Amino acid sequence: MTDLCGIELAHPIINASGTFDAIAARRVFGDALIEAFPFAAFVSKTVTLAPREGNPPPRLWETAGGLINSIGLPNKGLERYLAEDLPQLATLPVPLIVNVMGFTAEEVAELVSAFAEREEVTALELNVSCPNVETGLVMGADPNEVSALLGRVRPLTEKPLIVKLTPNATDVVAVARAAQDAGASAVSLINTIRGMALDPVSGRPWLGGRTGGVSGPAVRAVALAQVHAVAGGVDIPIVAMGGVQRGSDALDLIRAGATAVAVGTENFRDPAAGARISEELATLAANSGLSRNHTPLNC
Amino acid sequence: MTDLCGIELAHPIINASGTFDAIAARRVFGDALIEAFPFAAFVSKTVTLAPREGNPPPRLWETAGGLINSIGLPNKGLERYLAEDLPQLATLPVPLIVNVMGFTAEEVAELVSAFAEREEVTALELNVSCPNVETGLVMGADPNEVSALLGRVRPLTEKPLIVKLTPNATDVVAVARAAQDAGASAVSLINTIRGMALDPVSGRPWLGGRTGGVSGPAVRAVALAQVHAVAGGVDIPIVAMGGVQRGSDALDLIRAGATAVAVGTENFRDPAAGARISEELATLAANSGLSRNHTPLNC
Amino acid sequence: MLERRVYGAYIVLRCADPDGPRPQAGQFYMLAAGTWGGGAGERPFLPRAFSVLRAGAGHGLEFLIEDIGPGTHRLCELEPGDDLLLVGPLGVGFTAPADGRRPLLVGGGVGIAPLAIWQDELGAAPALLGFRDAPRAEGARLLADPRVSTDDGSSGHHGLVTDLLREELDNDGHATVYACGPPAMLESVRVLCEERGTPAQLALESGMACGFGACFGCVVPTRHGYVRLCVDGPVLDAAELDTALVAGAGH
Amino acid sequence: MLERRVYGAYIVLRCADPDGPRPQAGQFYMLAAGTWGGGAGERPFLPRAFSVLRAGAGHGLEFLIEDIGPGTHRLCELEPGDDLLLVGPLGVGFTAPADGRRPLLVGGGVGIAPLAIWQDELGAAPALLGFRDAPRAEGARLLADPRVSTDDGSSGHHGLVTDLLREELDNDGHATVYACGPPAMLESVRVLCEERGTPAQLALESGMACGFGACFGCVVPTRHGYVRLCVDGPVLDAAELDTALVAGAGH
Ligand SMILES: Cc1cc2nc3c(=O)[nH]c(=O)nc-3n(C[C@H](O)[C@H](O)[C@H](O)COP(=O)(O)OP(=O)(O)OC[C@H]3O[C@@H](n4cnc5c(N)ncnc54)[C@H](O)[C@@H]3O)c2cc1C
Ligand SMILES: Cc1cc2nc3c(=O)[nH]c(=O)nc-3n(C[C@H](O)[C@H](O)[C@H](O)COP(=O)(O)OP(=O)(O)OC[C@H]3O[C@@H](n4cnc5c(N)ncnc54)[C@H](O)[C@@H]3O)c2cc1C
Ligand SMILES: Cc1cc2nc3c(=O)[nH]c(=O)nc-3n(C[C@H](O)[C@H](O)[C@H](O)COP(=O)(O)O)c2cc1C
Ligand SMILES: Cc1cc2nc3c(=O)[nH]c(=O)nc-3n(C[C@H](O)[C@H](O)[C@H](O)COP(=O)(O)O)c2cc1C
Ligand code: FES
Ligand code: FES
Repeated sequence: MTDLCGIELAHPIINASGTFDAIAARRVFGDALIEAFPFAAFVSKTVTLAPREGNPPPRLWETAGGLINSIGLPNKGLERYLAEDLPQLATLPVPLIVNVMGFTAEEVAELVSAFAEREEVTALELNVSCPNVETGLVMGADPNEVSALLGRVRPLTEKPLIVKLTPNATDVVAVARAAQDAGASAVSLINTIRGMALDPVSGRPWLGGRTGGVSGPAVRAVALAQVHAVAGGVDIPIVAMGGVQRGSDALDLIRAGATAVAVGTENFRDPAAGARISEELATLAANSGLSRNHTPLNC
Repeated sequence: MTDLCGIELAHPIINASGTFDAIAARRVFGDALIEAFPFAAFVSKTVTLAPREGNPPPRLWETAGGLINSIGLPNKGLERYLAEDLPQLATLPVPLIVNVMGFTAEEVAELVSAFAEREEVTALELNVSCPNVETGLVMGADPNEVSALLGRVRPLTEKPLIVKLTPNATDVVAVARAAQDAGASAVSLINTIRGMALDPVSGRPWLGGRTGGVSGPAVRAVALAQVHAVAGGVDIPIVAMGGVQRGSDALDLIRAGATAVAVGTENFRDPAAGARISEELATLAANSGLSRNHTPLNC
Repeated sequence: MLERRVYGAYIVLRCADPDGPRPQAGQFYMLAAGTWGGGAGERPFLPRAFSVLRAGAGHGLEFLIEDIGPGTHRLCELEPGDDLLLVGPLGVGFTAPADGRRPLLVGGGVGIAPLAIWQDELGAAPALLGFRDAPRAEGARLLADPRVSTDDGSSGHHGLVTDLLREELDNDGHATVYACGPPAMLESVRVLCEERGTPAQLALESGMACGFGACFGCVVPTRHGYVRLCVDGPVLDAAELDTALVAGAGH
Repeated sequence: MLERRVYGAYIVLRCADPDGPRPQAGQFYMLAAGTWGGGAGERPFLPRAFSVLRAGAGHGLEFLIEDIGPGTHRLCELEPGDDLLLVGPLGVGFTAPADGRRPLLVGGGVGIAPLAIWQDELGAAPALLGFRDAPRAEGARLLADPRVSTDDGSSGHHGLVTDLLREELDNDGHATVYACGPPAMLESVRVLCEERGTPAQLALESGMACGFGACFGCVVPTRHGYVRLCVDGPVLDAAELDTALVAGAGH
């Protein structure tokens, strides 16, 4: 049993937001996949107030040991998400963490209030990797933005609030500390790193969104460094992610200070990655004498 | 002929600082390598005022499509560099760009003044990816630090000053603009991205320096995004680097706005990479109708 | 991997999938070789999507592959006995013609793959297959008595496969068209059929990372917004499309 | 790649290097297979360093490889005809004994490789070879009449190769020791020789990215500071070392 700021997880491996669609996966692989669900909790793709079509294609570019995506957060919007998706996700055998994003603190507040009432929802993850349209600053790159945001939304719910940090910041630790001081229950990192690709033929940006976010093994070492640094700067639990492919990658992040580890891009290569990685981790943890509620090596 | 802020280059491909030692390479591969020198200019490893042993080993960790290094800028220090290395490097058939770093503006000023007098030196590259011990801020991550530094050293020489930017910053474009406004002749990017690895056995940091810098194909997409963004924000020329393995990677960076392209980690896999890449680039440029003094596609 | 056969410019891979479900015509699999990565630009990293060419009880699965980049190159190099990782069958395939219409198969290049298994299931169905040149036209041997066209005239009709389609539809328009091929070809098929009110099912292509609806990367525009081609396609009803020209698809 | 031979737990690769210079004993090459990358953790990416096992005019180059990770694993899988990329010969090798001292070769595990070519060049030279177990001890066949020890006693002397070295030095101390093997073994060899004032040349190991002095990643501590093992080694005079225990070396 892993305790993530009050969320009880059967094991430390969950999915990264936007990299696994439990509803689509059930359609494709059947109920078997849902019953033996590969993750200890299900994290939704980012939900916004209004519906979003997402970015024009192409949305993907494969890079060395990784992927650039410019998906653009397509989603049904809060209303249809509550009506259509939530009931289906409530049938999952694991806790549900809903990831939300707003372009103003008020938008985030509306989203948080709406999910605060739904007991199908165990916790909320705040995606702050977007510009605040009022200040123009990327919320997650600025400690003051994050404090202000949490000051507004923290009072709205008792549920755990997990703040998802962006790696595209000079001082991620300062942002994490600001989140903790403003009442965040946990932080999660890393989100994707800004990247770009050009069409080999035209020389113009390949992605419909022009730039995108890099994920996968290519970012693993960067994620480990940021998780290690943040673990040294905050006392709240950390959900670590970034390039996790194997139990040993998850073990590294736990040793660096993470309580739970999320799998993202690897799901695309192996729909059962979550289950495989949690088994590999269990074996490694047993051998390396890493106990369930361990204190990370003080390195 | 490529004109890089007054430096005449036979082709756009140079080496990235710290990834090719022309003196050692001559010892290993003989004069042939020097005569058919793989690069259009030679960029030295970072020189500091005092000699440095560098970080304790291990200094390397291989990652997916890349490398983490914590070399720690070992070098002989200014005095012995001038006496022992400069005379040998002066015999190279290409322009010499000396990369320097100081822990205070005064240290950088001393280095710049010393090389200003030596006509073997064509230009200087300022490595600002280190903390200013007086302010505690990483010089290259803070526009004000960069302005102050250039304010101090720009008057000391007529030689081109190339400011090497760090990618570990929230707003690299703002730093680049500050460098331009304070008189930088060009900017170069990207330096390595902060990363980390743990010893699989002990779980402690693998690298003697604990953290290191990620380079190689793993950072290519991040480099392209930052080069493209900086090209949109400054008018001075850009030396682009980050994961360049092939002519097509160099072409991408040129299309994104670079005047010259530096090859780093790929030199380790192929000592002749510079020559190979410049040939591949010439062929591609011919076919893609990219002229020598082209204006980058305005994308 | 059980067998590797060469058809001119194309490779056919046959592999075992003992306990996998039998795929439907038009469905696809995500494939990766046991040794993946380390090709041009340190790719491939993600698996690649391939339509089922043929599937038979005990016979295994067949795929038709054209070497156009690091992923297909690695797959084309595989030898019998090498590991091949596959996820599938995935997506929505073809559906049978309605109200007595005759099926008409129209394929371009490597896009003939899903038409072969569809022809097997339909029994006899006329196939019009277009290729760039003679080496590629050898792929036509994979279907029963096809009419062939090549862009360079080196084999069969000199011109586009849509010339043949126009002929066929002028002779007898009471047909349902099943088409797969490069975006430009699919778009002219779509327009031809739209003009004549002929129903058409188009097997499209787009860049995919996962193949099972997880990444939202494979979307194509339809009359009711973007749809994920991997779960809502790859076969789409032409009536749902304003265009078959998918950004980033083809090569 | 010309030939692949198995010696218990080790693989010997023989490859052609027609126009390459003849390597000296103790020198090494950076090797990479034609298909690199895509192994565990999406590695290997960089080439790997390997001592020359044997080199003969027209005979090509031989390397002895133990599969301990993604790079060596890939190399151990190579078949004759596969591509092998090599850079070398690199580094500084062994130098002949001075003032009539007899050469004594001491090897541990895969570290016996540079001793084989050195024995060829010296003509006869006694070789003391230590291995973990019998399968690895089969590597001893690569040298002429060696004395063997195994940690588990399954072959030869039950114990450490340094037991054999102590014996030999007690019999006749007028020797120069040439040693290559795991850090712990090299360190006991260093101490043994230091105690007796016996000159020793140690072929060390450290993680390398380039092999030709470009990255400064392979440094080992000596009495006069860090030296790049790839250009100032891999063979170092024991007298220059306070320790042969190199951080990060071995496995
Ligand atoms: C449903 C479906 C079924 C298919 N069926 C078949 C089939 O039966 N047979 C067959 O041969 N092919 C089929 N394809 C196409 C096949 O999946 C692609 O040819 C394959 O993915 C190409 O991979 P590659 O690495 O060889 O080439 P890539 O290098 O990936 O190039 C393929 C195209 O992708 C773009 N591209 C180039 N570089 C990148 C990059 N770094 N990241 C992303 N895109 C890039 C370019 O437009 C290029 O032309 C199908 C595709 C789909 C979606
Ligand atoms: C001069 C020299 C000569 C050599 N001669 C021989 C020889 O003749 N025969 C032979 O078999 N070997 C030889 N070696 C050792 C050989 O180079 C290594 O075994 C090889 O590089 C291991 O690569 P790998 O990918 O198989 O294993 P790796 O996974 O690289 O593991 C090798 C060791 O490196 C460390 N390591 C683990 N992961 C990483 C990582 N991601 N990045 C960096 N380090 C890591 C660990 O300590 C591990 O035990 C020599 C080495 C040197 C320097
Ligand atoms: C295709 C794709 C879509 C993603 N969508 C979201 C999203 O909607 N919300 C979010 O917070 N993060 C999103 N992410 C980021 C991931 O949750 C994760 O932070 C990142 O991919 C790093 O993990 P990985 O390297 O294991 O993929 C997405 C990542 C990918 C690759
Ligand atoms: C081993 C190593 C040593 C480096 N040393 C320096 C250095 O001394 N000074 C510097 O400015 N950059 C240094 N760099 C950074 C490179 O110059 C370059 O900015 C970076 O590696 C990105 O390019 P690449 O991906 O092609 O390697 C070093 C990089 C590596 C890998
Ligand atoms: S390929 Fe991932 S959603 Fe379709
Ligand atoms: S391995 Fe690069 S300097 Fe020695």
